[in-house]
Amino acid sequence: MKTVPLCLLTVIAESVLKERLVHDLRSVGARGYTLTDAEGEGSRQRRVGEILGANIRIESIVSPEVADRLLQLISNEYFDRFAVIAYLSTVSVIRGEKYV
Amino acid sequence: MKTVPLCLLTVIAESVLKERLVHDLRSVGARGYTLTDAEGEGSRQRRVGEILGANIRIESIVSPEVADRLLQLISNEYFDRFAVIAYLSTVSVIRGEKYV
Amino acid sequence: MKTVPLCLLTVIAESVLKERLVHDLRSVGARGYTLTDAEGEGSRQRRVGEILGANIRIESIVSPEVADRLLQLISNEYFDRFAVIAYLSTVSVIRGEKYV
Amino acid sequence: MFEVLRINLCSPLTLAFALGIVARLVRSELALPRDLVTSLSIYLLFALGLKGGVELSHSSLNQITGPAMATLLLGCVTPVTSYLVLRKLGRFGIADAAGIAAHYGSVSAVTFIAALQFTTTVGYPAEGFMPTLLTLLEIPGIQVALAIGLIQTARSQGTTGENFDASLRRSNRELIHELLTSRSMILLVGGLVIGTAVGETGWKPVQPVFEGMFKGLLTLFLLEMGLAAGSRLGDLKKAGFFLLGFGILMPILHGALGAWLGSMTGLSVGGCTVLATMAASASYIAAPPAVRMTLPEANPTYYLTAALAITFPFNLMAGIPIYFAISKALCN
Amino acid sequence: MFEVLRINLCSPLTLAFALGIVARLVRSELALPRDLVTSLSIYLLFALGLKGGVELSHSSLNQITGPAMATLLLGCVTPVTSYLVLRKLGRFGIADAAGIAAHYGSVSAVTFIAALQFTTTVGYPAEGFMPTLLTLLEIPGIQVALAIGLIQTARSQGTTGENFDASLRRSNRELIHELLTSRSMILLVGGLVIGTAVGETGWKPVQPVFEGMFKGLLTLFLLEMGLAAGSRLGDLKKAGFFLLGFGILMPILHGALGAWLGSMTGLSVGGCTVLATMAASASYIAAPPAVRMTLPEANPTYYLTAALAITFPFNLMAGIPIYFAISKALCN
Amino acid sequence: MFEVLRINLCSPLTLAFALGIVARLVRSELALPRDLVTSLSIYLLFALGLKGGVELSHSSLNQITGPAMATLLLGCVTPVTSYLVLRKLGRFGIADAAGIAAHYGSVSAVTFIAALQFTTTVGYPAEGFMPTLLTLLEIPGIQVALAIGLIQTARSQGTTGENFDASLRRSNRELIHELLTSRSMILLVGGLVIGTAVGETGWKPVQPVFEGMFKGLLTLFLLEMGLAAGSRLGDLKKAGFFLLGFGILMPILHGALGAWLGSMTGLSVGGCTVLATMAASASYIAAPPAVRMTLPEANPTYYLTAALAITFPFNLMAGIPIYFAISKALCN
Ligand SMILES: Nc1ncnc2c1ncn2[C@@H]1O[C@H](COP(=O)(O)O)[C@@H](O)[C@H]1O
Ligand SMILES: Nc1ncnc2c1ncn2[C@@H]1O[C@H](COP(=O)(O)O)[C@@H](O)[C@H]1O
Ligand SMILES: Nc1ncnc2c1ncn2[C@@H]1O[C@H](COP(=O)(O)O)[C@@H](O)[C@H]1O
Ligand code: NA
Ligand code: NA
Ligand code: NA
Repeated sequence: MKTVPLCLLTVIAESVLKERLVHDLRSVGARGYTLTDAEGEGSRQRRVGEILGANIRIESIVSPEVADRLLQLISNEYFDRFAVIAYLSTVSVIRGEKYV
Repeated sequence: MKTVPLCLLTVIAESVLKERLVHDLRSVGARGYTLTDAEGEGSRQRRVGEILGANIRIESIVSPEVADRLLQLISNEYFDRFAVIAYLSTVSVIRGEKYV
Repeated sequence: MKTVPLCLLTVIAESVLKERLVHDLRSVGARGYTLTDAEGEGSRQRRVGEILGANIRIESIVSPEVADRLLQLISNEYFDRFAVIAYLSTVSVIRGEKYV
Repeated sequence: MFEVLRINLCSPLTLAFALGIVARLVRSELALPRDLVTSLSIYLLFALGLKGGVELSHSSLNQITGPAMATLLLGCVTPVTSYLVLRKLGRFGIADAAGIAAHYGSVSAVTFIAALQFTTTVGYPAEGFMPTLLTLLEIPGIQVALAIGLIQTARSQGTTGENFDASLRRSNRELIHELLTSRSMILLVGGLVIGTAVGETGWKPVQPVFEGMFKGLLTLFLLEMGLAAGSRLGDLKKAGFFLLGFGILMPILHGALGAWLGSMTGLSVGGCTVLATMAASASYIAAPPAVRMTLPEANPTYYLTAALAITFPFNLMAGIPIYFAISKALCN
Repeated sequence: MFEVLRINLCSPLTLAFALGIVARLVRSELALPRDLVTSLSIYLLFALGLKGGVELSHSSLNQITGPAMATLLLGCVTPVTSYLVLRKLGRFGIADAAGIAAHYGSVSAVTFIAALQFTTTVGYPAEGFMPTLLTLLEIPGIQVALAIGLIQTARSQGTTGENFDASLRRSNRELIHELLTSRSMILLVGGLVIGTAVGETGWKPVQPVFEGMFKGLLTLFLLEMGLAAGSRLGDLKKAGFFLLGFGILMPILHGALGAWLGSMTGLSVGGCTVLATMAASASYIAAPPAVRMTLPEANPTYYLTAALAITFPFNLMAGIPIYFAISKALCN
Repeated sequence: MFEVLRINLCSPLTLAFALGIVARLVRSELALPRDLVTSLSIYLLFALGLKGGVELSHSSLNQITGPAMATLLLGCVTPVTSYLVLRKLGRFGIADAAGIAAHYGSVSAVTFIAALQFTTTVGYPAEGFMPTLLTLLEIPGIQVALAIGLIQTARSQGTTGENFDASLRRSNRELIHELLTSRSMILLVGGLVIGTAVGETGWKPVQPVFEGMFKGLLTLFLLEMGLAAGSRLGDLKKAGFFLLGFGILMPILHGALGAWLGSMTGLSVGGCTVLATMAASASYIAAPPAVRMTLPEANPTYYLTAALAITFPFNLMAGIPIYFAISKALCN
């Protein structure tokens, strides 16, 4: 089938950030997102997670521009002070107009 | 290690579709799948999900042909009437023959 | 934003292997991982999972060398005797130095 | 009557439901874990079945036959009346009308339980075999409404004939299997059978859990129902005035019909009240997934909002006392 | 006194907590499912509220006013004393000091419950309206400490003036909303209101769940608390000696203050003990996420370890009897 | 005897198990949330320990020594007999035989509980210290079987000598740690210790949860066991006739041995029955993951099907009354 390439942005973050991240996604123009519960360890040690619930994993299919804005925002607002990672990959979707 | 490229098809759908999608996967030739619980929002508004449980996220590693058949099937049967998205990416696997 | 390409290794395995796989990841040099609960079916039939809990899905962003070492280790130690699959894809991250 | 309303409104059940709504209105983060909700509903259905089974062991088949017929009749009539009203008066499309009708043709177990509690509190306990009737009413209403929906859709699209018949029959077989083996049927019927088999002696040791804890856990479940209904309140506007009226008046009509059929077949005042409540209530556990799968064109906002945010609270707060008043009038 | 300590140490509650710690020390895989933990804490808070509400219906507003004032005063004083001690004596940074102070200004519901149980066991039951005081103390302490933290941070960075004021007020509004509509507030306050409304008659049928099961389920919850505290033990070293002393001495100070204010406002020995325990306890449910969001620079290791691995077990095992002794002395 | 069988078959426990199987046979979607199942098993084990501990506080060390020795002996003998029968008569491979033997050498807590309930119902309550014996039997059997498996595998592959010894010892140390700190051990032993420490006074307030709710929650757990067993029924064919016979006859043999050892060491009829049941039962909680990790070559279909779909229902329905009859004969 005819597919279009788009960006898949994945954010893994401590779960207190859930509402804020969803809000940020919307604010920079993402049209949807999918969220799963996760746990994990990173370079920073065990965190507030224990009592507050662990990590969340947010995926959003967006245009390259939106992806860039999101990465920018996340790296400015969260990277220093919160347990957050984010990465991009390329995926092929049908109905490309749904996501931009 | 020697790896082969294959398609990773990800489907995110409202959870009532679970049995049907798994059945469809098998019917077009997928040899396996992995399923996680998820929640999310998309372009269509809040859905039946609330009481029935939220979304599911199905991943299946398949050959390009099977991927194409699946996308076709999903786009014919589900896209209009159900909350479903699907996307493809390329992954490298060992033991490529396991998946085709 | 400036991003660097790295490997995203995904391992899906029966959940008894959780501690061992996390240990293996660390031992070959992964700097972090993210874990979600999953279920699934593959080429081998229904397994010990039923009572013991189902599958886990581990993701780790690593350098190509570490990815290779991990694939090697997993294919030597687990592929024959346990329900495990593993695959690689390429992702773009910011702060590349965090992961290597 | 006012005393009766007061009793009903001032019970922990109703107030827990209200608390859930309030929590949503003030946008609280309160949420019951999904597994807790599932566990509670498994517990409630199984306990209901067990208890009903133990009491069923004291009933004679004789007593039940009449009310059982009445129940099955209600299961055929209520979806049709609902469908017609929605189509003719409400101007809903085929799928939406059939989808909503499937909900009102079936029954809400929690409303049923609330009616059982209510009749006991006001001193008119219902017959012991009521849970048996619940299992009889759960399925046919959904069936009938969905069949109407499928047939009408096919007719309107001109796809009739053998092919359609076959596909209808096939999807119907699947649906019936799904409904008969659904969680609530297995737990209710299974509980009934086990309860009948073990009788009072076998019931004793499990009574602290399946009877003692019942009202308390039901209170928690109603908190969750309140949360779910509360998050549907915003959709009331989308549902429109017609659905609001439908969600209140249709239950009263069905309730009166149920009370009348109950009194005809010899049920006590309590029994009539509970049967009326069953007829009046709308399913929001069994019906939604069945409708979603079978009639995906039907808009969930309509049927979920009507069943959960209009009819359920109405029955809980005012409906049950009304059906009680009707039943009392009819039985004297 | 020793008898009292023994009673306290040999209760299933304390021992379940100890079992949790031991399980972590021997690196057991034992873990309570997260949903079970959430469910237990929902149950405990709601039951606490309901029970308190039922008893509140016997109290007069008159009796409550004094203790309520005392409680609010504690909510303003304890975060300030904590902050000052941490800054001046402990040489902590602004964010860390304010973050820890927010925990000690608020209150731990489980410690509160343990104190209620304790006073009943030793024959000095507290007043029925104590859960009302709990809801009064939960929020202001967090508020005050976070405000101090934000203001001091701004001052130290030279960002004062209108802009800062506006942003402080905005984030404060959000925070207050979040705290007022938090799970524990809704359940506690909701339970209180429902309990008061339904009174003894409405309480009866749900009593087996909300009273009968209380201590048993609390035991399970303390097992989980022990597991959580146990996995924090390794962080004690990182927290340092100062925090260890702070986590034991500050509660005694706050406890004495609470007992004194309680006795001034006419509380019984049991009531004084419980108020003292509230003042002495540190929150580990409401405070952590609020601090994490508002002062992300504060190191969670400090505040979680202090609240959970030092002050909580101290209060549970020795603190409550101490506050009881102080209260007894003050009330005679 | 028939009366005894009837009592056993008509209990809510057995029937809930049957309901689970039926639900799977009709391909129902019924499933208990995983967290509920985990929570129930945590509850059952902890309650079992607590109750046992309280009763242990009335027992003298004297009484226990003999039965404890008998239990440890059973832990060494039953895996060996199982292994030999499977290898010599069943022609199973080393790994499969050792894997299955590990299950039959250990013990099933739910079967144990069912036996306790049964003996109480028929008027021959077992000694209070039986849960202590349960903890003694849980581990050694798994150990012995896995050691046999590892040693035999090594021998058959010619890898003996120092290297192998070291690696065997290392993996054994890990395994023992894992088993000793496993969830069930911590909860059982922890419960026993707490129960003994708090005695009757401390037990009172938590009794409604840990005793009152026991049978009801056990009923729910057996529903889940039925679901799990039901989904294994399809594997019976793959397991083959030999395993079917093994899963019924081996327990009778081990049960007789257990009853005899029990009567030799002075246990009452009830105590003998319970010890026999322990010997006869096959673990399906502790053993499967240990076997999966240590002998991954063993086919899970064999050991899970045998333990869960053959031996467990056999013991539940017919085994326990048989062991009771044997015990009664031996003790007179
Ligand atoms: N290399 C990695 N691969 C996958 N996930 C990671 C990695 N590093 C960190 N994470 C995830 O990101 C979260 C925050 O990481 P950190 O900020 O390093 O503590 C962790 O809890 C992990 O879930
Ligand atoms: N842009 C997106 N990125 C990630 N997930 C999405 C996106 N859009 C939709 N989804 C997921 O797909 C589901 C159905 O979307 P929709 O059909 O638009 O309601 C949502 O609940 C989300 O979980
Ligand atoms: N083709 C596939 N695509 C996605 N996941 C798979 C696939 N094959 C196997 N899996 C996952 O890997 C697990 C083990 O597979 P197997 O070893 O084939 O039994 C399964 O339970 C699935 O979760
Ligand atoms: Na109805
Ligand atoms: Na405090
Ligand atoms: Na055994």
